[in-house]
Amino acid sequence: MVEDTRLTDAELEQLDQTVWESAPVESASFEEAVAFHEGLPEHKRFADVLESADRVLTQPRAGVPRLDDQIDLLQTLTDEGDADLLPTTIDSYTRDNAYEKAQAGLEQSRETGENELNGFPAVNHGVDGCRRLIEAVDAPVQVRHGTPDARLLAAVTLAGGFQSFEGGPITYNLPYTSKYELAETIEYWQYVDRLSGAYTERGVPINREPFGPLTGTLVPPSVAIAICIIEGLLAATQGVRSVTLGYGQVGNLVQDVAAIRAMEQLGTEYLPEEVTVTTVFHQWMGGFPRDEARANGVIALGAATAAVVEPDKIITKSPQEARGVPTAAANAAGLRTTGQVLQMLSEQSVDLEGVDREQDLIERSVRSLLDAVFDAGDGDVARGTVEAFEQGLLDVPFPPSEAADGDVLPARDDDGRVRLLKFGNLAVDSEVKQIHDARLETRATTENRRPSFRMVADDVSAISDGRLVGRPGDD
Amino acid sequence: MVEDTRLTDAELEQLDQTVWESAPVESASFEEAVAFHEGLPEHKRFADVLESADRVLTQPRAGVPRLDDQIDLLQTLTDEGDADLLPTTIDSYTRDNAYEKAQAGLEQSRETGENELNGFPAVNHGVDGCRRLIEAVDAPVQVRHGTPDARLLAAVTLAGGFQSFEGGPITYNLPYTSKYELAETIEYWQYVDRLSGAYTERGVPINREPFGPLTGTLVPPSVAIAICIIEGLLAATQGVRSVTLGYGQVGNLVQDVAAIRAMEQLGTEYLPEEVTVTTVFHQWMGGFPRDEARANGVIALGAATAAVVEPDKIITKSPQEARGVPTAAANAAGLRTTGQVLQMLSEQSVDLEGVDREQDLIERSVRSLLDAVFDAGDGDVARGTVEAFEQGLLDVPFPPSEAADGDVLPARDDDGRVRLLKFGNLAVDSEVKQIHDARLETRATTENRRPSFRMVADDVSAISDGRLVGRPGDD
Amino acid sequence: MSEPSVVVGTIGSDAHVVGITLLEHALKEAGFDVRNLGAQTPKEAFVEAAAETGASAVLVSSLYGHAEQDCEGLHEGLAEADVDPMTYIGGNLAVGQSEFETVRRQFREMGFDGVFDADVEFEEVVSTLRAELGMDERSTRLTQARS
Amino acid sequence: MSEPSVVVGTIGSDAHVVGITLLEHALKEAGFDVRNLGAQTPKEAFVEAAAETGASAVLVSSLYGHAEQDCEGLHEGLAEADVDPMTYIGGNLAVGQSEFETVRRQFREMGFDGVFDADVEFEEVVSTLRAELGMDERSTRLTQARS
Ligand code: B12
Ligand code: B12
Repeated sequence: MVEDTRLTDAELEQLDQTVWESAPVESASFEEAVAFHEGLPEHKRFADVLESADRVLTQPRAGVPRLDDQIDLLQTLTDEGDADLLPTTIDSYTRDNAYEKAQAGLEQSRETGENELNGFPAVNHGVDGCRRLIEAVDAPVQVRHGTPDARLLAAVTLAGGFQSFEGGPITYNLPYTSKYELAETIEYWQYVDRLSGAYTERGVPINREPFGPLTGTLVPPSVAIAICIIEGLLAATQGVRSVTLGYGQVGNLVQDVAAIRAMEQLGTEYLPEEVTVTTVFHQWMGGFPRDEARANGVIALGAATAAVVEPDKIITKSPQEARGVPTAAANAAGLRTTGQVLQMLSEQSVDLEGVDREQDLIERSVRSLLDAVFDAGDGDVARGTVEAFEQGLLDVPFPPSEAADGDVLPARDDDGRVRLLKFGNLAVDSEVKQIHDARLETRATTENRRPSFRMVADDVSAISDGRLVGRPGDD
Repeated sequence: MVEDTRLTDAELEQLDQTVWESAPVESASFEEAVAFHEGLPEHKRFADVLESADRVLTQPRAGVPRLDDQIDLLQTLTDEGDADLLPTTIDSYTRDNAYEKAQAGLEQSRETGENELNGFPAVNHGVDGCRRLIEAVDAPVQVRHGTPDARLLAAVTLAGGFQSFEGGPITYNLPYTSKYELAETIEYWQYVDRLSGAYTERGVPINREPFGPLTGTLVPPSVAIAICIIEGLLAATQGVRSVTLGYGQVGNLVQDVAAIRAMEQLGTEYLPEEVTVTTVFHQWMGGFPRDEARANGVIALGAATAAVVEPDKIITKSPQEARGVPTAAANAAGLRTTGQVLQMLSEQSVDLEGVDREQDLIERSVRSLLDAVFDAGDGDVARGTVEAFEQGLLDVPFPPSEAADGDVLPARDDDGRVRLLKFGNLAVDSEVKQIHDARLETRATTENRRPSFRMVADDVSAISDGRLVGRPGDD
Repeated sequence: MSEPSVVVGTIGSDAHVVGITLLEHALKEAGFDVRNLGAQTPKEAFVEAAAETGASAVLVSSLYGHAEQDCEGLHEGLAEADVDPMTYIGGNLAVGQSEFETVRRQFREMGFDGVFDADVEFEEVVSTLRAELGMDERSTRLTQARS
Repeated sequence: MSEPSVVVGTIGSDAHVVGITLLEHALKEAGFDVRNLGAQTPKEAFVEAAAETGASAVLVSSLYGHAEQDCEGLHEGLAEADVDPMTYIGGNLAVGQSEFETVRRQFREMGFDGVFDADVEFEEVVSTLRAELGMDERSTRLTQARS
C-alpha cells in the first residue's frame, strides 16, 4: 500500500537505475547534472526568477518535435511575446511512454519538415539535447506535459537542465489517461518528487507545479485547490521546496479572484513552512471560440483577472487555441495581448466587492475535502487520496480515468460561477450543498427549465459560443 | 451675440434655403423626407433601438468613398461583427465643406478602385445616395464626422434617412479644426438641432450625440461631461428629445466607471425631463499600440469597462487603429473581441470599490464647470459657453483650435487616473485642485521627478508603448 | 423495436472525453443505445464493441492531432470482423492549422462515412445520424417532441 | 550663437496636433527655436514661415491620410521663395494599410529629406535633426546633459 513517506537515498538510487535501464538514451551522472545546473546564469534559475518577481510573469505553452525548431520557437516567444518563463510541451507519445513511436515521429518530422508530433519528445532528444535547448534560450524553462508515469521524463529533463517540472500523481493522471490507478501514479511521482528533492538539497531547487486546471472544463475551484494542496504535500515530503499551486480560470471574475486568494491562503497554511508556495493562473482551459477575434477576448479577460488578483504567473493561450497547435506567431500574439492588459491593469488598484464571501465558501469546501482525505488515510495523505477517490469523497468532472468516479456534475449559476449540480459522494457539508443548490435553483427559474445535463452541455460550449452561461434557445 | 433660444419656424425655413442653395446636389422636400423615415422598419429607428435595448449595444466607425463599397462595408460589420448600430464616417474634405475636393476624390476613387478619401462623402452622394444606403443595410445608421459647419451635411443626411447625427458646436469644433469661433459653430449647430427637432416633432426622433472624447488624449472626465451636457442643453432647446452623452475611456477602470455613472446621473439631472438621455462609451481614443495583438488588449479592456458600467452603447476600435483606416475584416474583428468580453462579463455582476469617491470628485467638478458657464452667460448657456472658453474657465487639452486656451495639461496619477497638472483658468474649486496636486505629487515621488511636460509626453505615448502610466526610463 | 446501437469513444492515446461524454448523452436522449468506450481506446476495441453490439454506427473522436495514425486499419478491422456500421469521426483531426476541406477528404478516403470538425453541434450529429439510419421515418413523432 | 530655427505644423485640413505639440516641446528642450503653426496649416503658410524665420528645417505632420495631396507643390514653393531648409514629414502618411517602405520612397521623391512613420520616438527625431544640422559637434555637452 502506498504511503506518504520519504524515499530513502538507497531507494532513490535503486529507482534511478530501474528508470534509466528502460531508457532509449544514455544516462547522465547526477553530479555532472548538478554541475550543469550550477553553471546556469541567474536569469535561467526557475524557482529564483519566479519567487522573486515583483509582477505577474507570463508563460505560454509550446512544443515542436525537432530541437532546432524548439529553440527557434522559444526564442520567438521571448523575442516577440516577451514571455518571462518558457515551456517545453511534451508530445503525446512520450506522455504514453511510447518512446519508439515518439522516435518514429521525430524522424518522420526530420524527413518531412512537418511537425509529426504534437510536442517535444524530450526523452528521445536525451540529456544532451535538453542541455542544448536550455543553453540556447534566454529564460528559465519548464517541462509541461501530462505524463502519468513521468519518471524517465523527469530523469532526462532534470539532468538536462530544466528546473521546473509540471504535474503530479492526481493532476497528470485523472485528466490525461484512462490507464492508471492512483496508487500507481502516486508511487511514480514520489520518485519524481524525490529526485527534485535531491537536486534541491544540492542547491538546485527544482520547482514543481501541480496541474490545477485538471480537465479544464468547469472544474469547481475547491476541487482544484484541494488536489493541488495534496500534491504539494506529497512533493514536500520528498524534499521539494518550491511549489506552484495551479488554478484554471472559470471566467467569473469574482470567483476566479476568490479562488486564487483561497489557494494562496490555504497553500501557505497547509504546506510545510520550508516550502515556498507560489501560484499560477491558467487562462480559460475549456473549449475556446474558433474565431480568433473572440478568442482574443477570452485571453484578455484571463489577463484582466490575473491583473486583479496577481498570481505569481499566468499561463497564456493563443488565439488559435480551438484550431490546433498554434503557430509561433499566434502564440506570441497571445502573450502580447496578455501583456498589454496585465500591464495596463496592474498599474491600478482594482478591488472587487463580494470576493470575501466567495472565498469563504471555497476555503470551507477545500477544508472539508482535505479533512476527508486525512481521515480516509488515517492521517496519511497518500493513502487518504487513494481512499477518498475510491469512495468518491474526492472527484472531478469529466475524467477520462476510472480512477475518479466522475459523478460530480458542474453547472454555472445565474452569475456565471461554477457550482455543482450533482455532488456524487463529494465530501462537502450539507450547508455548502444547499448554497450550490439554491444558486442553481435561481438559474433554473431564470431559464424556466430544470437543472439538467442539457444545462451542463450548454455551459460546456458557452464560451466557445460567445458567452459565459449556456442559456437555452441561444444558437 | 449668439443666444440659447429656439429658432422659429420661419428662421428654420430661411436657413434651410440658404443651406440648400450652396449645395452641390439637389434638395429634398421635408415632407417627402418624413415619409421616407416613416417607411423605415422598426429595427432601423435609431432612437428606439438604442433607448429600448436591454444590453450594451456595439457600434464601430466606418466610412469609404463609394456607395456600393459603403453598403458592403456596413453589411460586413453586421454580418461578421454583429454590430448593433451602424456608422457612416464622413471624409475630411466634406468636414471642411470642400465638396469639390470631395467630389474629385470620389470620382478618382471610382476610377482607380482605391479609396482616395478617408470617409463617405455623404453630401456628394446626395439624398438619394443616402437613402439607398439606409435601405440596403439592416440596422440603424448614424452620421459620424467631425464637421464644424455641418448644416448641409445634416440637411442631406437627415433627409436621406439617417436618424442619428453625431457632434455639436464644441465637440466638433475644438478637436477638429482651427478655423472657427465658438459663437459661429454654436449658430451652425442650432440649425442642425432645430432641424433634428423638426423631424422629432413629426414623429421621427433624431438622436443627437455630442462627441465626448474631444481630443481623445487624456481628457479629464469632468471636462468631457460638462461639455456634453452643454451640448445636450443646446440641442434640447431646439427640440431634440434623444440625446446620447459621450465619454472616451481613459483606461483606469474605476475612473471610467465613475465617469459614466456621473454622466448618467448629471445628464438626467441637467437635461430637461422630456429628453431621453442615453450614454456612449468610446474605447480608448488616444494613440494605440501599432501591434495588433496589443491593440486587441486595449480593445478588450474597453469592452470590460463597458461590461462593468453598462453604458447604452460602446464605440469600438479595430486592431489596426494605429496604422490607418482599418479593413472591414479588422473592424469586424474589433467588434467580435468586444462582443465576446461584453457578453461574458455582463452576465456577471462586477462591483468595484472606490467608484463612489471618484464619482463624487467628478460630479463636483462638473457642477462647478457648469456653474461657471451659467454665470458667465447670465443664465444663457450659449453665451456662457462662449464666455467661459474665452476666459479659460472651460478648456480642453491639446486643442488644435484657438477657440480653447489649451492651458490645461493632464497627467496620470500613480493609479493611472487622469488628473490635471496645469489647470490654466479652469473653473474648479481649490479643494479639487489640491486633490489633483496631491495625487500627482505622490506620483512624482514614486518616479523621483517633478511633474512636468515630459511626464505628460510619456503619458500620451504610454498605452501605445504597452502600459498605462508613462514611467521614466521605460523605452 | 429495439433502439439502434452506437459505439462512441476517443481513439488512440487521446484522453479528451468532454466531447464524447456530451455526445453520449445527446445520443441517448435521441433514442440510441450507446456504448461509450471512453478515453484512449485502441482501434481494436472499437471493432470488438461494434461486433459485440451489432452497432449501426461507430463514432470516433480525436482531438489531440494523431487521428490519422490512430485510425489506420480501423476500417480493415471492421471488414475482417464482418461488420459494416456507419463510421463517423469528429474533433480536431490534424496537428496545427490545416484547412478542414483537405482533412475531410483525407478521412473520407480512409473510409469514414462522416467527417466533422469541432464546430459541429451535437444536434447536427444526432440528426444526421438519425437521417442516415432512416430513423426519422420510423419516429417522426419523437423528433417533433424534441425540437 | 543663435539657436537654429525650426517650423512645425500639421498640413492641409488635418487637425491632429498631439504629435506636433509634443514635438514642439521636445525640440525646444533640445535647443531649437520653434515656430509651431498648429493645425490645418496650408502649405503656403509653411513656405512663408520658413522664409520669415530663415528656418533650418521644416517639420510637416500629417496623420489623417491626405499627406500626398496636401504636400503637392510644397517643395516648389520653398524653391520659389528661395529658401532651402531641411524638410521632414512624419505621421500616418497614407490612407489604409500600405507598406511603409513604399510610402517612404514616394515622399522622398516629392523632395522630403526625412520621412518618419508614427513609431518614431521624439528623441530620435530630435537627434537626427541635430546630427543633420551639425549641432552635435557644437554642443556635445548639452546632449550629454540631456541623455
Ligand atoms: C479541455 C482540453 C484539454 C483537457 C482535456 C480533458 C479531458 N480529459 O477531456 C486537458 C487539459 C487534459 C487537455 C490535454 C491535452 N490537450 Co487539449 N484541449 C482541450 C480544449 C481546450 C477543449 C476540448 C474540449 O473539451 N472542448 C469541448 C468539447 C465539447 O468540444 P469537442 O471535444 O471539440 O467536441 C465537439 C466536436 O468536436 C464534436 N466531436 C468531438 N468528437 C466527435 C466525434 C464525432 C464522431 C463527431 C461526429 C463529433 C465529435 O462534438 C462536440 C460538439 O461541439 C482543446 C482546444 C479547444 N477546442 O478549445 C484542446 C486541444 C484539443 N488539446 C490539444 C492538445 C495538444 C492536448 C495535449 C496533447 C497537450 C497539452 N496541451 O497538454 C493533451 C492531450 C493528452 C492526451 N493524451 O490526450 C490540442 C490538439 C492539437 C491539434 N489537434 O492540433 C488542442 C486543440 C489545443 C491546442 N490548440 O493546442 N486538453
Ligand atoms: C487622437 C486621434 C484623433 C483626435 C485628434 C485630436 C487632435 N486634434 O489632435 C480626433 C478624435 C479629433 C481625431 C480625428 C480624426 N482622425 Co484621428 N486619430 C487619433 C489617434 C487615435 C491618435 C493620434 C495621436 O494623437 N497619437 C499620439 C501622438 C503622440 O502620435 P502621432 O501624432 O502619431 O505623432 C508621433 C509620430 O507620428 C511623430 N510625428 C508626428 N508628426 C510628425 C512630423 C514629423 C516631421 C516627424 C519627424 C514626426 C512626426 O511624432 C510622434 C512621436 O511618437 C490616431 C490613431 C493612432 N495613432 O492610434 C487616429 C488617426 C490618425 N485618425 C484618423 C482619422 C481618419 C481621423 C479623422 C479624419 C476621422 C475620424 N476618425 O473622425 C479625424 C480627422 C479630422 C481632421 N480634420 O483632421 C486615422 C488616419 C487614417 C490614415 N492616415 O490612414 C487614424 C490613424 C485612425 C484610424 N485608424 O482610422 N483623431
